[in-house]
Parts: sequence; structure tokens; C-alpha cells
Amino acid sequence: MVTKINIKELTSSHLKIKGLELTVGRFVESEDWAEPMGPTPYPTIMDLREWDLKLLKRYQPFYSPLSDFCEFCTFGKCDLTAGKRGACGIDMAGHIGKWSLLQSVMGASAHTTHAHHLLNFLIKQYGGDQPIDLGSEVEIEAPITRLITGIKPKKLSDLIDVVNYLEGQITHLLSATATGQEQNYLDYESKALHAGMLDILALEVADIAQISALGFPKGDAETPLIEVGMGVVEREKPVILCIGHNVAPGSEVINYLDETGLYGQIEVAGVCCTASDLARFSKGAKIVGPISRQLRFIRMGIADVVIVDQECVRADVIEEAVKVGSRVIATSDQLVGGLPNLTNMDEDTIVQKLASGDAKAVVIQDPVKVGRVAVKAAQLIAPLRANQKGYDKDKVLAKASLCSLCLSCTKNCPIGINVGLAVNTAKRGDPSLLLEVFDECLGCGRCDSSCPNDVPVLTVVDAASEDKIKRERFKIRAGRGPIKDTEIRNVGRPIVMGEIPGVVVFAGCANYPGGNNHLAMMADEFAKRRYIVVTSGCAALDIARYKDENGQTLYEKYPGDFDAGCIVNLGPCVSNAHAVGAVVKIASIFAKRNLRGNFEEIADYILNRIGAVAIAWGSQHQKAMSIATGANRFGIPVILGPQGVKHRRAYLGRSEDYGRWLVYNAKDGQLVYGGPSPEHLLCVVETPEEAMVMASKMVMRPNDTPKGRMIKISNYVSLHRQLYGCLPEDLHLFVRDENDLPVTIKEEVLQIIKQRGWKPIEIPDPTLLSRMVMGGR
Amino acid sequence: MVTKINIKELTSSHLKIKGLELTVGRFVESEDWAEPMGPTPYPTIMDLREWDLKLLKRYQPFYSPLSDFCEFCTFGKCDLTAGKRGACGIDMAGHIGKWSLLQSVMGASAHTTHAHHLLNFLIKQYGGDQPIDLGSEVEIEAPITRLITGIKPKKLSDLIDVVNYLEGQITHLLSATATGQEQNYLDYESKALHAGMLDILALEVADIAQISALGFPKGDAETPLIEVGMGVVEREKPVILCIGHNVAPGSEVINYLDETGLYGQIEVAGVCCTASDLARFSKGAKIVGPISRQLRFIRMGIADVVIVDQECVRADVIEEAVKVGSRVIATSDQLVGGLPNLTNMDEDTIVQKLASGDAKAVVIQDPVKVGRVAVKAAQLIAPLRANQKGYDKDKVLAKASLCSLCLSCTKNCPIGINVGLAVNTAKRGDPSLLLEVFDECLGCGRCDSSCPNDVPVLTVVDAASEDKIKRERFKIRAGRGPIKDTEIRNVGRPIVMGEIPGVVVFAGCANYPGGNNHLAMMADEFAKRRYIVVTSGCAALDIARYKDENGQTLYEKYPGDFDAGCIVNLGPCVSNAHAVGAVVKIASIFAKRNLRGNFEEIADYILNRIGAVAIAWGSQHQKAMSIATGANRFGIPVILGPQGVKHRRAYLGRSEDYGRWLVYNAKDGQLVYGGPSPEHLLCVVETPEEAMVMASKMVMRPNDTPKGRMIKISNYVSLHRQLYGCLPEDLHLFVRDENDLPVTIKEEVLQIIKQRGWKPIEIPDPTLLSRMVMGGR
Amino acid sequence: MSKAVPWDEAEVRGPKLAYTITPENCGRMIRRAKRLLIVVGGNILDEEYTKAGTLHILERIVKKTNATLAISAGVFKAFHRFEDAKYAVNVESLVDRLKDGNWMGFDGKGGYDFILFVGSLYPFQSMMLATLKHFAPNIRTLTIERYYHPNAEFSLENLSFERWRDGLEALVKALEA
Amino acid sequence: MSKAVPWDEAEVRGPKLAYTITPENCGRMIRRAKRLLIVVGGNILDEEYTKAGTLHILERIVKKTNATLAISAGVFKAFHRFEDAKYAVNVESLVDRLKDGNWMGFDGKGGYDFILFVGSLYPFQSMMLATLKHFAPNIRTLTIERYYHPNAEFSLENLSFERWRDGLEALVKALEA
Ligand code: SF4
Ligand code: SF4
Ligand code: SF4
Ligand code: SF4
Ligand code: SF4
Ligand code: SF4
Ligand code: SF4
Ligand code: SF4
Repeated sequence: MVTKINIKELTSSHLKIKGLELTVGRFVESEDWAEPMGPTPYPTIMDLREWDLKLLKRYQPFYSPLSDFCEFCTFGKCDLTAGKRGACGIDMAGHIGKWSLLQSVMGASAHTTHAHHLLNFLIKQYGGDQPIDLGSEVEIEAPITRLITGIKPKKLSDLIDVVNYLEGQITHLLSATATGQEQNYLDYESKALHAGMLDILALEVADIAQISALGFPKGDAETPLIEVGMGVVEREKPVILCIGHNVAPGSEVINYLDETGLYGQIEVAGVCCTASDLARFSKGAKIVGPISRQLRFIRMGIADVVIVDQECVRADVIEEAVKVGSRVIATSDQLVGGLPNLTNMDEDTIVQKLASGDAKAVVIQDPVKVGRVAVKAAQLIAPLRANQKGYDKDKVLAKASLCSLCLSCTKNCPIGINVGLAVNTAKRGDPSLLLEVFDECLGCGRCDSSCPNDVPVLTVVDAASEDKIKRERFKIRAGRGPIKDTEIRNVGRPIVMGEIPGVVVFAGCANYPGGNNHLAMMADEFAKRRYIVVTSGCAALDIARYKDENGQTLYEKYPGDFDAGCIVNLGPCVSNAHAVGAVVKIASIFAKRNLRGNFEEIADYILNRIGAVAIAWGSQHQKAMSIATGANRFGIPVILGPQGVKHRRAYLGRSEDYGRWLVYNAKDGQLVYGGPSPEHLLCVVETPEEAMVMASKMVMRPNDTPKGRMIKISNYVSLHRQLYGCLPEDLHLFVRDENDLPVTIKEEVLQIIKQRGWKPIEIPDPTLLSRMVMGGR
Repeated sequence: MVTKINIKELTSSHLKIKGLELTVGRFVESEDWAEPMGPTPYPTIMDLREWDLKLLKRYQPFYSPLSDFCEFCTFGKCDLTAGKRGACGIDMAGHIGKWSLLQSVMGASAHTTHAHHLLNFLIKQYGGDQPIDLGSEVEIEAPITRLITGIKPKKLSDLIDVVNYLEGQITHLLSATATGQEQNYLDYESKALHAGMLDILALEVADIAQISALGFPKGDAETPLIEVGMGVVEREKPVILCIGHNVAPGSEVINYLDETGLYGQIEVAGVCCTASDLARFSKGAKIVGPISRQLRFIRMGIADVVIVDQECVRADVIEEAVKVGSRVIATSDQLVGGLPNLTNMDEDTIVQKLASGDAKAVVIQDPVKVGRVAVKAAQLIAPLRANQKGYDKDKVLAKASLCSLCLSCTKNCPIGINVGLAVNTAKRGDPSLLLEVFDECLGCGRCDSSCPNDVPVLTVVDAASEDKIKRERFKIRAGRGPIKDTEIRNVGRPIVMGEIPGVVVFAGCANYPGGNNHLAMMADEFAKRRYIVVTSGCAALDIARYKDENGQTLYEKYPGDFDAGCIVNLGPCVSNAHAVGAVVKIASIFAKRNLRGNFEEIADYILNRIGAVAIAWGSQHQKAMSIATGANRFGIPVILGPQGVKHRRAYLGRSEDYGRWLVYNAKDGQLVYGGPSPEHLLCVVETPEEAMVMASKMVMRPNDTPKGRMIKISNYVSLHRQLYGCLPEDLHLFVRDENDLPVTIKEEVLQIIKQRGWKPIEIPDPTLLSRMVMGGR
Repeated sequence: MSKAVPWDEAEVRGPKLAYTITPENCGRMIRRAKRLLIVVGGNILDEEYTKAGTLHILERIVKKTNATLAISAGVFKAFHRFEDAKYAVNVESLVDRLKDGNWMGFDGKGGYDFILFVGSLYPFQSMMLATLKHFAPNIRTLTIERYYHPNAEFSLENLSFERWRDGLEALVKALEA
Repeated sequence: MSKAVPWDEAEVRGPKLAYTITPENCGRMIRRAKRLLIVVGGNILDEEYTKAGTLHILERIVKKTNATLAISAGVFKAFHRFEDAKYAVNVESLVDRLKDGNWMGFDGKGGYDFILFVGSLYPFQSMMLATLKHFAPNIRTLTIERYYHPNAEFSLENLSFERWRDGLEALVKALEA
């Protein structure tokens, strides 16, 4: 009967299929959440389209085709060069718009599935009533969820609705990528922005669930310092290596070690996000490094048992691990690798099979079982593998003699490292170039497989760099998760007023030329200049892999509280949600804007008032693209490093195009010039210097107070001078009136910009939403 | 309180997030459905993996790369030629496996979203309590749904669960395509098979919902004969053209015409599946044709109002329609085309805007409103457009004079038609080659956009063929939807015993060389030979576009009941579900196998016992691929025409590889040779002749009775002789003992095959599932 | 600078592209093959091939080389006058066997070292060649189509009909020489 | 037969590929440009460019042509000695303007008819050239990188370092001639 009533409600009073669940969700918490519902709870594709079109009118899609063809269906492939259309009628802009959506929705699906898996596991282990608890100082526990869905989740099971919503929207978005659906690049982009937003929501769901249930740090500024680097793993002990993004199998390894008192006798290390998560779970866990360390560390054979879960797992991990005698356990249905599924087999039998080598790689889809099997197997296997750990340097280097200097490896290197020359020089007795390669190399292995003479190029590089690898030992502060409400209260005003020049987020993967030091250099510069510097994912790990002249990493040098001059490690990629969440919370806590189901207003607030910018220096994956696109929909601009051009799409403003920069003045509804701030939503830069100056410019907002703008201009000018050697050409666009100029340069600049016809303008109370005029909310 | 109890149940007793809804669903109908639940209700990715691996071991993925590169992420593009690996570690097999999954999941998402949209609309219009009713002679109303999910849907709202399940699984599958997830081609394919199965489920949900609510034919053998062809639309009347797959806007047009008594005064026509659906809704609706007619009919300017919904809509439709003065209404969030959203605008204002040309193309996301606006606008616009309808033949043909015989058009034609030569010959005064081109042309327009001299190539072809277009008038039986249980009872035994030689399904799009007559020729041959011939989608329309020597289409020549020697038009693409459903129902009704949540057993039954095969002669889309892949998971083999090679993946058996053809004999559990039947799961053929002979071979099953096998062999041999001019080389593989041979050829054949070392074998009671041994269910 | 480009404008491949060779060199190359397999596609009866006398050309090649003919089944009938080893095949599943190093050929005497393709639709043949290029890189493939096929190991250039027709004749002459 | 192939093995494009030209012809072509824009990428200070004296080459080109220099901002500092029209740019947003037929140039005097690229990472420059190739097919683009860039309209072939360095010299000589 009970059930019937629910169905009745569903079919009569709700048009959306999600109806039933929404009803449940809302009903439950409406009891104690007074905040009125905004206009777009659980927004569908069309609900926020008008917002997207506003963004896309100002920041127009800029497309760089990576291929001249489309090969999506059997009518193709179709040549779409320079105006040609495919057999389905699409043109190149449409095709890349479609690709942009496809990338974003692939990314969003990965994070949604991650959230779904985690939630399943945590509900199973801890019950659906496990409260969502981010600590006493984090009252707005789920800013993104509140904002987008209009619910206030109180316990794990409340998040189920959100996941269902995500899966429904993702399916609809994916559908639009099929041949014969959407046709206009602007609408593909609007859908990509929707996918991006969903991705950010998925990140939050995943992270608040695991923080709540697994006792991860809850916004602590002083999380433990964890060891990171290929040199930190003690190869004498049995070693378990976790790869991927889902902490559950790894945390169960640690749980089992704790239970059995084995903790400390077995090394538990990770690569990529799982590593960051393990570091949040236990300070004894070690971090090998970002994705650039994955293949090389596996090849070193140090891991006795390799646990792969999902996301960011190299496609050759199983094969390579087995090759060096490691055993592999695959734990997620996202990555089964063609392996036998032993989930239902008796634990000790699996251990025996692994130890004997009868089964070298298996599937176990039960994190608790994985934990027990991995530990037991590692103990049995490690002694047998003692002589398989590490390279035989001489033997490997001898392989350089096969090199014919054909440069196929060089031509296949994604960042054009002349690794062929280095190998060949080593062949002639001088390995020094190999050591140089080591510093820049992404560890991707393309050189290897392209060598016609079977030189194991990457292994040669690494074997030559053995000492460097051993010295790879750094400290990183474990991810702290959310930003506390108290911190937001402290910095909200100075950020919005511009007194803290901006929030700069370093996120994303390790796909860039020039090595990781560029990242650290940039972070250092902004921290020094008292920006709020935030980092996550592989970028957070790569920033750690650098020591200053005093032998300190930036995490040792700068504090971890969310305030001017900090370096905050949020955590793994899912923790990116907290960067966006912090910005959203500024709108809520400082500016007292309603969050609930109120996406447009908050994004508009962020775009016009909060000087945050992200630098995804090594953006690689579909996930990186969807996160960036999501940030964009929230009004947060993103700067990509040079490899990011291969995402194929930017959102560029045109600073001189007056019409694009008109905003409503909320005070009187007039359309007034707000200036090109931020100038772009998504752009690619070539050098770290350019990234820094660009970031210092992109934190400006139409709403900056004179004092705030002055500080921002001061940094922009100073960085511009320091790095470019001159004053910015476009400075006049950012000076609203004389008070915006720092005294030290006022006269000089005024003179110049007046020559250019500069006139002062009024500072508006800026908004792109006509309904926000007159303070209307 | 009520709600709380539900949540409690969810979190405590169900591990799956879908739990709550499943509980509701099952609780409701468990009351009156005695069938016990099988092992895999609502199967997840891993639940049916073992089945997939069995299939993939016998039918191994065969890959044909369409490009040598992967360009999925910013590490690329990566050259994957001949063993090279990408920067993420993937190799070419992995990459194409991934593509195969991506294609299938894109397809499944399109049909799922279609089902979701339809369901939303129908629940809104008719209420969630609207019963699922496929007529009194269709008791198993939803064979696929019962089989896969384990529920028995009784009313529209019961299908909500199914859609939620679909969306969850699709998101998980999509996630596995992101860089860094799945790595093994076999598991990509297992996931693709899962996606394909989900697609078939989505098709059923969509079609049973609309059949139930909109009063479409419910398995009637004698549906009305509908007009089809570019020549059937009366251009003197106001013309509304519907394009896509979602019937709702079009059916609302007809509803409004009925209400206002305008019916008959306004032409309502459709292209592709929406056309097939309109024909099921109203016998007055006209069908312009399959997708090959879309661009050309729009260019003719005959439509006053074009309504586009979703799927199979050309990406240039809006632009091209506006160019000839038609007005466009986009109705689905899948395809908004960058147009202004007037959904909330007053109806008459929209009509005025459209009529005045103030707005030439708009979005209205409310089918009822679309119906009213389209009719009113068409009435106003038609008189103004009278002189814009049809080509000015001479003027168009004059453009041929621009041709420089560069052959760029020819080189861009997907099927290599030498259209450049035809244009150039016309330039020299002889349009005869253009008329030849017309017959084979897919109407894709690639020739147009590739012409450096701006010859409107396709329009030239069509203008020259004006008379042919006018004569395009054919008859098709409207789609009948499901197969009746009574029919299944009649044919179940003869099919399983092999006395009806097989079920041959012609499905899919219009992407093939040689013109549509090949399709009709094939269908004719099989109907003549008393196979059960079934068709759907564009294939059904293309079969209609052919008349025999008596001026009859095959629909006029053969009956429409599901029995030997029929031509059954199921309906649009979503009706493909009924082809699979019929086969499933044979297992259920004839063989009395339980359906409920019992996928493996039924698929195993179909693979080993039911001689069904599909020919997707012009398979084009991701959707076509996912349907084919879905059919494969059900154990139904599919033959693709030559363009299907560009799907990049086949599943090929190897007839001489003895080990692949071992099956359990359910009687005693012995592994015995069952013969290479069916030989392939998915294969590409080059010619219609090959398709026919292949189909006649692929309907054989290990379980055929001697009499049945004799009839199948008889057809195989006779077709082989007729079309290839000789006896099949592999005949010995299909003769289990002498009784399998038709008397007419017995002596001759026995002599030959005995020379080849042929020995008789026993006919097994075949199964691939060890648990089915001894009749265990 | 002349450049071999695939006929179909969208069929650009790389970086491993077919060497273009002259018909004469084709002939010489065929002569050197130890176990030659000729794969005849399902479009061999299309007008162009007929006009160029392809069947007769093939007959002469077979006579000279003892090649095995694998003929797309749908056109097998047209080859009734060929007396040497010939098989009606589904080209896709033939290629599936070719890429399997263990396949012993139609006659069970071993694999083929050289495969000559002719007579399929451009995209179909292109994909079959792609399969071999990627998954059986050691098999030598040659196409004698009128159009350049980058996925083969050796291919003619794009030729006018007349040059192609004459080229086929020249090929056979070189073989017969 | 020689064939221009892109340096990066996976960078195969088509069918519209850059014409390869000699350094001398580059020089002559540059001379004929009416409004020349030189886009200097962010890697112009990398070792190879420095060793080849690229900055000096550019200086001479500018002197001879009155070209406008658009310099990737991160390396702008190195161009302090250049006295002619020079601008620190984000190359991507410069290309965004270039593909807009209405853009009147840095000086407001009109668009540029000829764009010379040098000094960016191969994939980055390749993508910028692709944008122009597809979305501004009428703009003439030339790259003087050491490696062939199929997405340009004109490009040098892949050259050894020495031949490239000498080629740049030859280019300027031809220009100055
Ligand atoms: S989706 Fe369109 S452009 Fe792409 S291959 Fe198919 S017909 Fe060509
Ligand atoms: S492993 Fe390093 S050197 Fe080799 S291709 Fe990748 S980035 Fe270049
Ligand atoms: S690919 Fe191999 S042989 Fe060629 S340069 Fe590199 S290491 Fe040497
Ligand atoms: S930053 Fe990129 S590579 Fe690193 S874990 Fe996150 S998604 Fe993976
Ligand atoms: S997904 Fe892998 S193979 Fe594809 S581009 Fe990225 S790194 Fe290369
Ligand atoms: S419209 Fe017809 S002739 Fe033109 S490219 Fe397409 S199929 Fe070929
Ligand atoms: S592309 Fe144009 S000019 Fe060239 S052959 Fe075709 S119609 Fe003639
Ligand atoms: S058969 Fe293919 S083209 Fe035709 S409507 Fe169905 S999916 Fe679309």
C-alpha cells in the first residue's frame, strides 16, 4: 500500500521520470531547510541553456581540428576540410562541437560512475544512514549539490538521488552526440557545459561521501606531511601498489594491515589519485607520484602486488606488471582487462593461485576481499621476487647499442623530446642526455613501442637515471578536502573586494613539456604574491616534486590554510569540487546569496565578482576537459598549457570587442561596459610565463573595488614587467578610473593610456541576468 | 513517514543504488506473476560477462581500423600502426574495442533517451496508469523487459524503473571508454554487447509505450497500405514534414487536424522513423522515404513547415529548409540547433513570427503546442510559398556548365558514384548519366560541398530526375508492431525444428552501393522460399520503393502475418525490438523457458536453436551498430552490407576450427561438436548474392531436426548453385548425417563429402551453459 | 612535386603508406612470389573492370604463377572457366584467416607470402588492407586497383582508365616475360 | 619517390596539405607579401632556434619587409632590441582574430595577407595552422620550422639541423636580394 501511494504521487503530480526520487529526497529534508527553492533544481539540458548562450556569446568557441576528417559513422570517413560537409550534413565546427560534448560527457560519466561505485561501497559498509559530515566547521557540506539539485544531503543515501539525476542527464547528453542529433556547435557547447557542471557535481558527491565515511581530513589546514617520489618505497618490504581513483580497495588493504598488526611491515603505495586518497586515509601510505610515474614504477618491478581500480590506469599496466613478476588484482567493472573473475572464489585459494603464479592477474570485485588477498599474497610473493626489484642498469643500458638513430622514438614523443639522440649518445658512451630526458619525460612509453630496433627506450632513460630515482623523495601535505566556512568568512570579503588578488588553482594531469618544475615555479610565484594558491590531482603531486634552495617543498614552505599566501592541497581529482565549492560558498556565506537550485545567479555572481582562475598546465584526459568545462559554466576561467590545445576547443573573449563586455548594472538595469574581465573562459598558453601573466589578468572582475583592482593591476603590471619586460598593451582596458592604478605607476600609466583615448568608467554592480537588476533575487 | 520507511528499506536491504525503485517495481507486480526470478534481473556489466566471453571465444572480434591513429586525449594523437602503443599504453585492438563500445553506447543512449522522452510525454498526456496493452493476442507484452529486468510492466509508470536502469548502465559503460579505464579488447566488446542489449531493451520500452498509449497497430497482419515516395506529397496543399524518430509532435499535428476538421486539407508527411510512426498513427500520413530522401525532399521546397525531433536528422536540415523558405520547428532537447526557444511564448505570436519570417526556425518543446503552431503556420505560409515548390529544372541544370570535371565530387562520394562525370556529360548536353546516378545516390550531399566550382551536384542530379521523382509512388503496409502470441505458437515449432527455414530480418539504414532494389530482391527471394521475412526502419521503406513486373510492391505481393512466405513490416527502428522479442517469445511460448531475469539461458536457446538472422544491408549509425551488437548478445547473427565494414568490427567464427564449435549436450553433459552454426555473429559481405547465401547458411542451428536441416541445406545448396554456380565447399560441415541431405542431392553430395573425410555426428541437445546440462533450468 | 594520394579524398592514412610501383614492377614482384594468393572482390563484374578485361588479365596471371584464387562468393559464378585452384570466399573471413599466422591455406600446404587484391569497392578493400597492415604486418599486400590504396604495402598510383587498362596489360607482359 | 611527411609520426593530415617549398622560394614569397605578420611562438628561445640564430634571421626579415611581429608573450622580453612593430600576444587569441575577416590588424589598418609562423611546439603550431586552414582558408600561411607542417599552406620539408639553419640564411638572402 505504502508503495502504491508513492507511485500514485509520481504519476499524477510529476512530469519528470525522476519524480519519485525527487519527491523522496525533497520531502525528507524540507523539514529543516528553510532556504527557498531557486528556479532550477535538478536542471535539465534546456534549463540553463540561456546562461550558456550568454557565456558563449562573449566567450566564443575557438576550434582547432586535430584531424581533418570525421569517422563517426559508416557514411564516412568524411573530409570536413575548410567548409566541406559530411554525408550527414555536419561541418567542421559542428563536428568539433560534438567532440567537445563527447569529451565532456565521457569525463562526467567517469566521475559519476566513480561516485556511484564509491557510494555503493560506502553504503554497504557503513549504511545509508551514515551522516554526511564534513566537520563542525563546514556547515555548507555540499555547496555544489545544494546549488544544482536543490537538496541538502544529510546522509549517504540522500546522495542516491543525485547520482540518478547525473546518470539520466549524462545519457541524454551522450545521446546528442550520435549522428543525426544535435547539429549546431553552440548547442553542442551548451550541452558540453551542462556535462561539465554535472562532472563537478559528481566530484562533490564522491568526495563528500568518502570524507564522511572514511574519516578523511575535513578541511584541516595542517594535514600530515606524506612522502612522495619514486624513491620513497622501501623495496625490501612486501610492496602493494594501488593505481587509479577509487580508494576502497587500498583503504581495505590498510584496514586489514591494521587489524592484523602488520601495519608498517608492508609498504602500501599509490600512483595518481588513489595515492592521494590513501594519503588522506593513512599517513603511512606512500605516494609514488603522478601519472608520469605509473609505467616506469611498474617496470621497476618493485611492486609485489598491483591493485588497479578505475580511471587513469594505463592500458598496459597489467601486461607490464606481469612481465616483471608482479601480481595484479583488478577491482572495478570499469577495468576488467580480460582477466578471470575470482570474486566468488575462496580467499585463500586466490592467494595460493597468485603466489604460485597459477594466476598472475585476476579480478576481485570486493574491496574487503581485495585487501585481505593483496596482503597475504604480497607476503608470500615478496621473498620470491627479491631479485626482480629494480633494473639491471648495465644490462638495460647495453640495449642502447641497438639504436640506429632513426629517430622514430623522437618523432613519436608527444612533447618532442629528442630521446633518440639521447639513446644514441649513450650508445656512444655518454648517458648524460638520458639524464636530461629523465627530467622532462612524461613516462608515456610511446618511444618504446615505436622503436623498430626494440630498444626499450623509456627503460634505458630510467636505468640511466637510477640515482635520480632514488633521490626522488619529497613531502606533500595530504589533501585537506573542503574549505571551512570560517575560512570563507575570513577571505570572502577580501577576495570579492579584490584585496586578496585572487584564487589560483593548479589542477590536472602531467602532460606538458619542460618538466614539473614549471608548475612549482608558478605556484611559488603566486603564493609569494599572496594569492590563495590551491592545487589538486597530479598537479598537487608534481608541485611536491620540487625543492627550493633550502631543500623544502612548497608544502613545507607555505601554510595550508585557505588564505593569502598559502599552498592548499585539496586532494585527488575529485577534490577539485572543493575549489569550485569554495567559490560557491563565497557567494553564499559572504554575499548571502541563496544556493538552493539557483545555479545561474551564483555562476553570474562568480563570473562577475570572484577572482578565481584555474591553471590546468598538463590537462590530458576527457575528465580534465570536463572539469575545466564545468568550472567554466560556474564562471571560473581556466588556462591550459600548450598540450591542452589538443582538446581542440577554447572559449575566447575578444578584449577590444566592446559589445561583448556589456553587463547590466544591477542598480539601475542599464547596460554598461564592464571591461574584458575575465578576458577568456578557456584558453591555451604556450609558456609558464604566459600562464602566470594571463592568470594575473584573468582574476580581475568587473566588480572589483578600486583597492582590489589596484592590487590586481599592480600584480599584473609587475608580473608583466618581470616576465615580459614591459607594460601591458591592454592595461587601459582594466583601468576603470584613476583610483584603480597603484600610485607607483599611476602617472606613467595615466599618461600612456590617456594617449590611447582612455576614459574613466563607473564601476557597475555587474550581472548578465536581467532578472537580477535592482537586487532582485 | 511513509517515505522514510522506503528509504530505510533502501539503505538497509539493497546494495544497489537502484534499489528503491526496483523494490517498488517488483513489489507491485509480484502479486500476480508466478514466474520465478532468474539469476540476472537488471544485470550489471559483470553479470553477463561470462556469456559474452563464451560468444567472443567462438566469434572473435575482427578489427579493421578506419584510421591509424587515436586522438582521444591530449597525449595524442598517437600512431597505433602495427603494434605501436599510444601514450596511455593502449594498442590498436584495444582502441578499436573501445570505439566499438563507444559506438554501441552512443547508440543505446540515443534509444534510451528516445524512450525516456516518449515516456515522459505519454505519462504527461495519458497518465502513468495507462496500461501497457499490446492487444488481446499479445500476452507477453514485453518479452525483452521481462527477460532482462525481471519485471512485468503493467502500466506506463512501470517502465520508469527500466529507463533508470538503462541510464545507470549506460553511464557506467560510457565511463569505461574514457582514457585510463578498460584496457582489454575482449572486455570492451563484452561491454559493447551489454550496451547493445540495453539498446534492444530501450527499443522495446519506447515502442510498447507508444503502441499502448497512441493506439498503434497491435500485431495486426493487415495494417493499412500507406503511400510512400517523394512523389506522393500533394504540393498544392500546405505541407508539414516531420523528420526524426519521436512521433509526439507529428501525432499532435494530426490530433489537431482531427479536432479542427482540417484533416485532409493539409498534407502531413514524414521521413525516416517518424514517418513510419505517423503511418501507424494515421493512415492519412504519407511517407516521403528513408534517410536518403531527407536532404533532397527538403531542397525541393515542398514542405511549408518542417518539424524536426530527434535522431537521424541531417545536420544541415535547418539551414537547407530555411534556404528554400520552409519554416522549421525543433522539438527535442537533443537537437536545438542554436535556435531561439519559444516554448513559453504565446501560440499565436509564434505563428505570426513564423508566417512573417520574423523567425524562420524556432524551438518549441511541447508537442501539443507544436501541433497547433505547425498547422496554423503552414496554412498561412503555404500560399506565399506556392512558387517556391519544386526545382526550376532548366536553371538548375544550367549550373552543370560550371563543371570542370575535377572529380572532387566523385572522390568524396561515400559509395564512389562517378557523379562528376555525370554532371560533366550533362554539361555537354546529355543528362542520361544523371538519371543513372539518381537510382544509386544516397542523397548525402557530400558531392555538393566538395565541388570547388559550386555546382549544386545533388540538386543537379535531382532536377534532371524530376520525372522519376514524380513517379516515386509506392505502397507499404504500416508497421504492425509486435508478433502475436498465437503466431508464435503456430510457427514456434516449425522454426525450432527447422521446417520453416528461418527468420530473415531486413533492418537498418540506407547506406549501400547499388541502389535500393538489392534489398527488395533479397526480401523477395526469401519470401518466395517461404522464410519468414521481417523488416523495419529505413530498410522497410526501401523495400517498398520497388515494384515487380506486375507493378506491385512486395507488401502487396506477400502477406503480413508472421509465417512462412510473409513480408512483415514491424515499423520504425524501435520496432526492431519485436523481431528480437519474437525470437525470445519462441523460447518462452514454444519451449516454455522462463523469461524472467533469465538472459543467458534464453540467449543460449536462441543461439543454438532458433534460425533467425538479420541483414543490415545499409547499416550506418551508431544506433545501427548497437542494435546489431544487441542482437548478437541475444544469439542472433547479423550480416552487414559492404559499407558496414566501416563500423570497424565484426565477430567472426572460423568454420574449420573444431574447438570453437563444441557445445554441451544437455542430455549428458558431454562436450560434443555442434558444427559451425551459426558461422558468424557479425560479418560483412560484399554483394547481395553473398548476403543471401550467407543468410541461408546462418539460419542453421545445432539443434535443427533432420527434416529442418534438410530444408535449410536444400535452400543453402539451391541458392549457392543459383547465385554462385556450384555446390558449397563447406557443405560437409553442415551435414550431421545422411538424413540431413535432401534426396535430390543426397547421392551426389554424400560422395563428395565422404571424399573429404566426412563422418556423421549425433545431433546434440546443444547448450553453451554447463548449468543447463540435464535440462536443469 | 608529385605525391601519391589515396583516391577517396577522406582516405588519408599514415604514416605507414603503400609504396607506389609501376605496373611493370608489379609484374616482376608477382613473379617472385612463392605462394601467391589473389583476392578477387565482389565488384569485379562492375563496368570498369569488365571494360579493362580484368578477368582475362587474372586468367593470364594465374596461368603464369599457379596462384590460388580467392573469389568473393557473389561473383564466383563468373569464374567458371578458371580451372586452377579457386575458392568462393567471404573476403572478410578470408582476411581473418590471413592474419592468423597459423593458417595453412586452402590446400593445407602453408600460408601465402604475397596477396594481390583487386575488384572490391574502394572503402571495403581499404579496410581489409588496413586489417592486414595493422594485425599482420609481415604479410605482403599488393593492390592493382586503378586507385592508390595507402593501406596496401604496394599499390599503383591513381591512374586514368586508359593508363590503368594499359598498365594491367604491361603488368602481365612483365610477368610473362 | 620523395614524399613530404609531417615530422610527428601521428600528425598525418589531408587531403589539403602544405606545399613544400625551398627556403629561397620562401624568401621570394615573403617579399611579395603586402602586409606580412610574423607569429613568433613561445619556444623561440629553445636551444635549436638559438643555435640557428633565428632571432637574428627574424630581425633581418623584419628590416626588409616592415613586417609586424606578434610574439608569444612569454618570450617577448627577448625581443627588446626589435624596434619595429611588435606585440606581445597569446597566440591562440591572435589566431582567433586572424580568422575573423573583419579584424583590422594591430594598427587598425587592415588584415594581414600573409602569416609566417615560427617558434612554437610542433603540436601547438600545427593546431593553430589547422584552425586557419579550416576556418580561414583564404589566409596564406607559411611556416619556416625545421619540420614539415601539413596544415600550413607552405612549409619547408623536414630538414636536418644544418640544412635548416643554412636554409634560413638562404631565405633571408633571397629576400634581401
Ligand atoms: S557522422 Fe557525419 S561527418 Fe561523420 S562520418 Fe558520419 S556522415 Fe561523415
Ligand atoms: S616516454 Fe618520455 S621520451 Fe618516451 S615518448 Fe614518452 S615523453 Fe617522450
Ligand atoms: S627509435 Fe630506436 S633506433 Fe630509432 S632512434 Fe629511437 S632508440 Fe634509436
Ligand atoms: S590529474 Fe589527470 S592524470 Fe592525474 S589522476 Fe587526475 S585525471 Fe588522472
Ligand atoms: S587515448 Fe591513448 S592512444 Fe589515444 S590519444 Fe590519448 S594517449 Fe594516445
Ligand atoms: S549525394 Fe549521391 S552522388 Fe553525391 S556524394 Fe552522396 S551518394 Fe554520392
Ligand atoms: S566537383 Fe564540381 S567541378 Fe568537379 S567534377 Fe564534380 S561537379 Fe564538376
Ligand atoms: S534505419 Fe537508420 S537511418 Fe533509418 S531511421 Fe533507423 S537509424 Fe535512422
